[in-house]
Formats: sequence, C-alpha cells, structure tokens
Amino acid sequence: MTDTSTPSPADLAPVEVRIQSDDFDVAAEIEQLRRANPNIGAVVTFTGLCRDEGGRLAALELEHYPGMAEAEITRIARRACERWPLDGLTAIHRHGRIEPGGNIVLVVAASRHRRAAFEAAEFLMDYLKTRAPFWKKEHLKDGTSGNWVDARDSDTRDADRWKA
Amino acid sequence: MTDTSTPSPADLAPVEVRIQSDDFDVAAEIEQLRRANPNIGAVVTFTGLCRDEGGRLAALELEHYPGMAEAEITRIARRACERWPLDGLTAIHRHGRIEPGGNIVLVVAASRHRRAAFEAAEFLMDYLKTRAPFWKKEHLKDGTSGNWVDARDSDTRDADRWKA
Amino acid sequence: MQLRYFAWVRERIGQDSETVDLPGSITTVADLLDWLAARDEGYASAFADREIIRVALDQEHAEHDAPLAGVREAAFFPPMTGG
Amino acid sequence: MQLRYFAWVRERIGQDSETVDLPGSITTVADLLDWLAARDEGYASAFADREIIRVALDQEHAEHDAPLAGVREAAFFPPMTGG
Repeated sequence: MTDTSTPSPADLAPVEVRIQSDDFDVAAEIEQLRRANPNIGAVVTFTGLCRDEGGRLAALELEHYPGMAEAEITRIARRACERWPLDGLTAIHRHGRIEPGGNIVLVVAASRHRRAAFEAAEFLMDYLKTRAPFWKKEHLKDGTSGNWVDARDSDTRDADRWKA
Repeated sequence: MTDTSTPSPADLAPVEVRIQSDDFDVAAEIEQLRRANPNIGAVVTFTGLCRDEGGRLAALELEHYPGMAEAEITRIARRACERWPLDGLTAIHRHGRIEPGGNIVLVVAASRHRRAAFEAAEFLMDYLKTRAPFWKKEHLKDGTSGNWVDARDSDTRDADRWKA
Repeated sequence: MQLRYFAWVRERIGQDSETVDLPGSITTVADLLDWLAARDEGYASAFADREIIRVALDQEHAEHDAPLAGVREAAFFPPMTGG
Repeated sequence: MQLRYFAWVRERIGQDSETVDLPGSITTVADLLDWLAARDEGYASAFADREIIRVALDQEHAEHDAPLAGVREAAFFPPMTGG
C-alpha cells in the first residue's frame, strides 16, 4: 500500500481480539463483521489447524502469557488497521489442549478491497506467529510428552517481509 | 514459490468448482476440505460480497457464459495446484440477481502451510477477476437499470503480479 | 459456426446467439469481427471499439489474430467483471 | 519485581512466577539474566543459551539492553510458536 495519510483513530476499523480455550465458529465471526458494515466487498479468513503430524500427534498443549497475549495481538491488529483500509479485523487464539484437526487460530479481515483484506490477514498472521506469546508442546500418541515446538526461521522471514 | 518440481496430476490437490445461482455456505465448504485431510494446517477463504455502493444499489445482475465459466475457473484452479503445495482448492461463483450484502464468490484454499494457502487463494481471485467470463450489471434503487460495471485496470495489474 | 454474445455486446446486437455460414475469406477472429461489424448498426456499435472486445473460441480465451479453422463456437464479450 | 517464566524456561526453573528484590547493581535485562543464571542449576540451564531468550517488560517485548527502572513485571520465555 502506498497510502500516505494516517487515519485518525476514530476512522480505524473495529478490532476484536479474543484469547480463549473454547473453540470458535468461523461463520459466526464472518457474519458479525458483515452485519456491522453493508459496504464490505471482501472478507478474508485464515484458520490455523492442529495437524496430525502423520498420525504421531495426540494433542498440542498451548501455553500463553495471559494479558500480554491479548495486548500484543491487539497492538499488531491496530497496526494492520493503520496500514490498510479495513472495515473490521478479528483475531481469536485458543490456548490449552487441542487435538489434531482442531482449530488453533482465526483471523478475519474485512475491507472494501480484496488486496487490503488479503494483505492485512497475512500481515496479522505473520506477526502473530513471531510476536504473540504462545508456546506449543507436543503430546504424542505413544504416551510420551514430546518437545516444545521450535520456532521456525521461515516465520521470522515471513514477518520481516512487512518491514517498509 | 521456488518449487521447481512439477507434481504429477495424481499428487495434485482436489479442485472443486461450482457455478450456481444459489447461495453458498462458507463454513460447510471449509468443513468439506478439512474432513478430507487430517494434515491440513491452514485454510484461507475469500468471500466477495455485493456492496451497497453508498445505498444507491438495489442489486447486481451477474451474467455468465455457461460451460466456459466452469472450464476457465477450473483451469485457473489447476494452475494454482501446480504452483503451490495445496491439499484442496474450492471456488464457487454465483450468477443471477444478487442484493447488497449477498455473496458473489468464494475461494477456499487448504494447505499444510499458511503462505501457500494465502498465495493460492489470492492468485485464484486475481485471475478469476480478469479471466472468468462473468459480467456485472447494476440495478439502482431509483429504478434505473444502471450500467455494466467497467473492468478495472488495477485488476489486470493484480493478475499480472503472478507472471513469473 | 455458432456465435455467442454476452453483456453489452449481446444487448447492442440484440440476440445472445446465432449460427452463421462463414465465407471462405474469413480465416481469423479479426476477419470475423470486420464481417460482423459490417452487417448493421447494432453489430457496428457492439464492435466499434474493437480493441476492447474479448474473444473465446470453443470456450477458451483467444486473441484477435487466432485462426478460425476447426472452431465450432466463437464468443464475443466485454472485459470480464466477475469475482 | 514480579518475574514470570513460560514454556521450557518455566519448566527448567521449576516455577511460573516469583517476586524478587533486585540489588541496585541490576539495571538492565542482561544484568537480571546474569543474576538469575547464577542462582542454581535450574536457572543456569534455563538461561544457558542467552541469545535465544525473549523478554517482556510490563507485557511488552523488550531487548536485553533495556533498562529495568520502573518495571513492575519482567517475563522470560523461548521464541514464540503460536498461530
């Protein structure tokens, strides 16, 4: 985006951030953004799921830093709203035990324009991966409590793409 | 993507393309891709909606070229599957009369990796915009049958980004 | 050959399809457009801005210099605005 | 100052939080890490690879050279793996 004007806070899209152990409902979250604004032309969602890792994995355990997790994702989401012309931005991150196929994270970005919705959703996910205080531990089907998942360099590179 | 290997057709993700006047259900389409593969880590959806154009618009009428619409979107979707490591790719485009707030188009891309899912969904939308044989006519609230919507140069530029 | 028209091309011509027997001199899409545009005011108006007209031959996008040999269905329409 | 530990930092130290009175000589995050690592084997092991340790001061990311003046809560953890 080459938008040089900085929107005033009142113009910024509403940001909704939730950290919860409960599952979320993608359709309900999309619906909430749509209802709020009849001029939305594009809605992009990202859902991050727990993979079964070739059948090895029994569950992931997601630890988080209460308070900071919500604050940090809100900071990232607000930055996205300053950078793209959005009509709404929602981020939900689960914690606790999540089994293969289960939902981990949801981002919903709504905008008049599809490029803005795509870019904002991808930006939010990239930064969330490297800055939101969550950690994943693997529990394996053979009964062993596996390792803490290692951070990936590719995630850091993905986030670095957005530095102007 | 810098993947130089060309996957054999049998390895390619299942592609589902539907052209219909009926509405679609985002959650049901996501669910169908998830059920088919327990190793999906990322699902990206794009929903294109009919905007109200500041309250002027009564409805859009979407004309399409039956047969070619399905064939062309399938060609674009197959190209996306050759270019990114996807686990499933769904595209649904509606035709007929669609009122403000209504769904027009849905793309769902599933992959092990979030970058692949984001890029494939955006690629499919960009090409669909400039190559799928659909045309929009505006019906205005003041009773006039408005103009055929003009193609936008920015859409052509968006599609050109993907030329390697 | 089966011809099909969409959106404002269809409206200006006044029909959505027709079957034509092409003279042997018509070998490319551009020839066909010239031939159609000479028919009457509706066709002339539909194809006035030749540059902008998109073409599909047997339901695949084609350029104006594409040959018509073996083609069963040709379609003419404005730039697409789906999605 | 309230200290909080997460993931394998928490496991190696054996507790998720504690309150400490810092000597006046401890003015930066790096000072605090040195001071903690000298406590016992658990802390030493948690902070052995100092480079990799991430820090938050009052719930905002901070660098190892950040000053501790006025800070109420410091947290130490491995690189994040959410999303």
